[in-house]
Amino acid sequence: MLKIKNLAAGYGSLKVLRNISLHVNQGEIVTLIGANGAGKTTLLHTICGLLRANSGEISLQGREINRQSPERIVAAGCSLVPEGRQVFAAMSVRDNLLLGAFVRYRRAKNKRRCMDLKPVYQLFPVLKEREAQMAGTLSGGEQQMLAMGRALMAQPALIMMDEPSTGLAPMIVKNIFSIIRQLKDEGNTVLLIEQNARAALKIADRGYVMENGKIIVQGPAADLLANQDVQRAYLGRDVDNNQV
Amino acid sequence: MSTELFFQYFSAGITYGFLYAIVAIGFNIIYNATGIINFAQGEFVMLGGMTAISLYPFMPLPLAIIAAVIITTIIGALVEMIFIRWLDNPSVLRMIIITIGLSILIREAALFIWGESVRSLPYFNGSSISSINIMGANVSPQVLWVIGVCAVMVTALSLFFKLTTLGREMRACAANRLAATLCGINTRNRITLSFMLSAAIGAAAGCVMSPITYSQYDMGPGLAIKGFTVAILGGLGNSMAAVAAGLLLGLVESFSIVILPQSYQEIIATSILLLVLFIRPHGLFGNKEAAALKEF
Amino acid sequence: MRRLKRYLPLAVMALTVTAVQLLTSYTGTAYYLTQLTITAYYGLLIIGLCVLMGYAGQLSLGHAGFFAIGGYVSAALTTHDLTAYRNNFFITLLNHAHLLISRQDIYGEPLLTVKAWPACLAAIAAALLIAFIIGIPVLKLKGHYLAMATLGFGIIIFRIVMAGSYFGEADGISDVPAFTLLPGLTVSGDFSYRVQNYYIAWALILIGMFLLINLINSRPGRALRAIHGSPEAAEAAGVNTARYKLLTFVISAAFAAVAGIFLTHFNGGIGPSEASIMKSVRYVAIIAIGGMASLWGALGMGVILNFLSLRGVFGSYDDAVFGAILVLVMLFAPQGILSLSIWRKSIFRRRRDG
Amino acid sequence: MAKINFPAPPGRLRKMPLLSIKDLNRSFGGIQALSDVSFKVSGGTIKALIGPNGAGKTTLFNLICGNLPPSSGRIIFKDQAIEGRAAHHIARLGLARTFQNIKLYPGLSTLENVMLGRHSRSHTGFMAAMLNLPRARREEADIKEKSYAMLQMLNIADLAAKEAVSLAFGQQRAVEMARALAAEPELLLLDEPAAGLNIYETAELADLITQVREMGITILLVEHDMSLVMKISDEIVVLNFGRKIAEGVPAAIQNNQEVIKIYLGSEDD
Repeated sequence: MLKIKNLAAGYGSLKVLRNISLHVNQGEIVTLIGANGAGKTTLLHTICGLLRANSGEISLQGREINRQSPERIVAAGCSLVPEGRQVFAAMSVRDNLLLGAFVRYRRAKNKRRCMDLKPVYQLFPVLKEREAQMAGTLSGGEQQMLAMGRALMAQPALIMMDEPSTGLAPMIVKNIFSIIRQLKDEGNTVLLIEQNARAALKIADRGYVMENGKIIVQGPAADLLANQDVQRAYLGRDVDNNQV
Repeated sequence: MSTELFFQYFSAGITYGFLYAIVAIGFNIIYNATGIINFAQGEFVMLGGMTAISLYPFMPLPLAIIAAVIITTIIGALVEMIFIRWLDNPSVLRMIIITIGLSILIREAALFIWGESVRSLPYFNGSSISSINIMGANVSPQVLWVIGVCAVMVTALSLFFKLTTLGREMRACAANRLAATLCGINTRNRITLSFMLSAAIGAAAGCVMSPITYSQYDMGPGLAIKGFTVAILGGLGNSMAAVAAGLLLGLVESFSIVILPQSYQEIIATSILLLVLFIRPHGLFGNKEAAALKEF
Repeated sequence: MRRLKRYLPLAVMALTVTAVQLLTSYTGTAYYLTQLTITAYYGLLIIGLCVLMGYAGQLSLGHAGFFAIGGYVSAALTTHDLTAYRNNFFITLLNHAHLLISRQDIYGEPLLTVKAWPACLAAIAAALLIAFIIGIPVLKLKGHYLAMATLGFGIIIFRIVMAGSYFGEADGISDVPAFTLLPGLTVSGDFSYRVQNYYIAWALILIGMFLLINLINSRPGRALRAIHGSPEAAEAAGVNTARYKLLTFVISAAFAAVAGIFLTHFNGGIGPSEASIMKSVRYVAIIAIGGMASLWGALGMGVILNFLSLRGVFGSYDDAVFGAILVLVMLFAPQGILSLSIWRKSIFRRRRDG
Repeated sequence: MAKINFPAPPGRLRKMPLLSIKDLNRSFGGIQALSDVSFKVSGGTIKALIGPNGAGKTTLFNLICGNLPPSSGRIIFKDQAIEGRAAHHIARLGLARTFQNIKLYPGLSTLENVMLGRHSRSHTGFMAAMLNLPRARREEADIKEKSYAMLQMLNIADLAAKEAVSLAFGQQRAVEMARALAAEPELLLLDEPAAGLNIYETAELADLITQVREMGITILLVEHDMSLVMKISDEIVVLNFGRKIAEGVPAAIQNNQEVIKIYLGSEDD
């Protein structure tokens, strides 16, 4: 599905990513964990074209997408749910979702079918209730769902999520993670970036650990969960507190 | 005040009111797509009128007007493509200064081409003295042209933004550019389109108004400040309200002549602007909650 | 040591100013001094506006208005004949307070007007008062709204001086008398006063720079820069943001008014073009080129561009040149032209300390 | 090292309410964001405010700091009613805060950022500053010395000259903390101080917060990281839909059925 080879990128003279190689297979949840500043968000931005790579290859479903404009990359089937959700605050929930389908109805003959919001409403019933409300008035959790729903409207081959749990209460985080799991069960492919490493590894098939712009460890999620180093560095929160 | 005089002021107020509304809508279109206030908005009106006047000797009036609108639209597109398109996330201050600089440059170019003389297009029907009797009052047919053309443009635009998918995409670009890009929308093209749209309606207004208000190279800034007053009065981004606000300002200004000499007329519009900014910056009809969700 | 570093540029400037004067007298090009004097007065406005825009982050598109308030009030008070009101209680009171002066106009008619010093103080007071009143609501606004509100203020001042017969309408006020600062020190455009006026103007700049450099390197200056960067956090640190913005606005208005007063007495008159929006835009342009938060950059650019403009180098394209500069600088060097990479590592490199 | 005057040793102040919130209400256009919230923060303690997103924690913070006026109710800080007062005024009374999405001043160095923290403890006005009067110079030197001492205390003195916004995330949080502490506050509000920190940084933060309390500074914090909250707080208040649903020591909150149901979640995860 997604293949990245020897990717390097950065902002100006600042090199953030060095020699990154990873891949995501069809129907997998792959998670990328690492401390803040490791370059996770930069990697996602480079994949979806918001940032130009300095060198390396990125291909999606066998097609080279490196150095293309973000619009093209979205059209090629790669959607990003950005950090901080980035909903269209002053527009209705419905309009937000319809805009997500943009890449489909631009080409499609039957435009009406592309505007079918039912599948998203099934996944997120709360959005149906809030259909006419302005997106900016939703709670953080609802906005996260809206951002995910909007990305799904494009029916992407690969859906990337940048820290979907940031700033959300534990209960809502659980809810979000169960939805990501559900997405996989429906056949979607997910690349997930998370601070909350344990929760991410629990639902993921495979994981990569990033540090200082490099991938230092990779493997099946279960192995990473059991890995002593990873545990100490990223899963410690749960180790020293088991009541919660 | 005699009924006749009253009606004269009234129709002048309505006519200018529509002009201000069109300029305000021009502001709104670009603001909605980019979050930028285009200080060169008044110059589009001037360019439309002046171009049509220059073309008129060579072709029939309707053709001259259409050509003028097209030329101004192209200029609008060029302005966006040359000066704005490639800027990476510019600050509000930077955009204010750039569009002010552009308005100066367009104005100086117009001065170079057309000189300082005041010109006008001929009346579309009849002449400056012909009139139509409506309910006992005499109205110049040109006033009806202004009202008709402006009303059609306003309705068409509002339907475009509300109902069409292209309109929704343009609103999305305004709401959150990053998110719009991630939805696969080519935000840059939408923004060029917004400049073209607002240049086109400005130019069209500049043409229909020309017989009444005349055209001159430096008419832009005055129109821009009034258009902005109207845009704020109606609530920035709200085009239907801009029409109501435009008519309000046009009438107030027109009737103010009863109390104050003409030379103070511009002070009235500007004072209204300041008052609205101080007291109700989200506009007379604006929604405070919605305004809070936008970034200025 | 730090103080030396702070004040060294001022000493260099004082030396340069003196050297230029000596050079012009040596080469017989003393006529340049007239333009350099006018340039200095515009420079005074510009450095005041620079602190407001570059450090406190508040755009003003109406600063020519404050210049005009200073110039016009001082001009009107020292020029309009009060003989007809001689018996008015208020005028009598002023006369007894030795604030009025009887003199003859150029046709030899007797003239009773306000003295230059009280007129000057009244003009500054008027500018401060208006800045204070207008500043309270205006500075609550941000972005486009702030730009438009200050622009609106500028337009209103322009229209008032254009429409008010008291201000001479389109002709402005002429025959403004000289302003004797101290015995032997007179602000006047008269040929014989040329050298001393050059030094008066540049001494004002020196004082102005001294005050502003101190300001931006102090506790209030730090607070201003914080307001620019993050108003919410500044407020949380205990900065009264509204008050600080207002004070800066008032200070910059005072600088503009003083510039207006002195230049009006130097030129012997003032016209509505000094209040025009194009002037305000021009000041903003100069600060933008200088790099916004750079007092020395703004002053340097102000001197160069105003001097060239006054020498008529730009011909009838004067406005077009400033328009083009605005667009080009904002497109290619939004941090000012001194920030361009070609200057890097050179002695021109922008310093934070002003 | 310069002496910074922190309020008083904790023992003496403990159990005396420094901040009391009484029947606080706030609505936004018909939506009730806070209803009848009351609690007290005793001097010298750490109190945590938890609850799901949208529970009103941020609104409550904004009301206490003076960014928003309450619809009704009282906020008493050091025996003074502060509801509806301007934020800078409240800051001068001895209340400092950090922000969830770090707000440092761009264009200012790390040291200058911290120096700004001492704004509420200094007086130089425009006139004195412009004339660079001796007292202004003396005060400036004092501000600098104390701010530098604060950087040393947080082990970031080597960053003093760097532009604060260019620092790494964790360092920026430290600078914010230094800025807040430089004001010698009596009450420190921390808005999600652990957000975005890794486990090591969070552990350091926990030590730092307890250390700050030992200086006699009272702390009120909003935080989602339960391990941090449970470890350091003396008392916890739980909000849900703008109402206080529980208040008590960490152990009691952890076993409160309602809190588990709406917020903490069951333990099978």
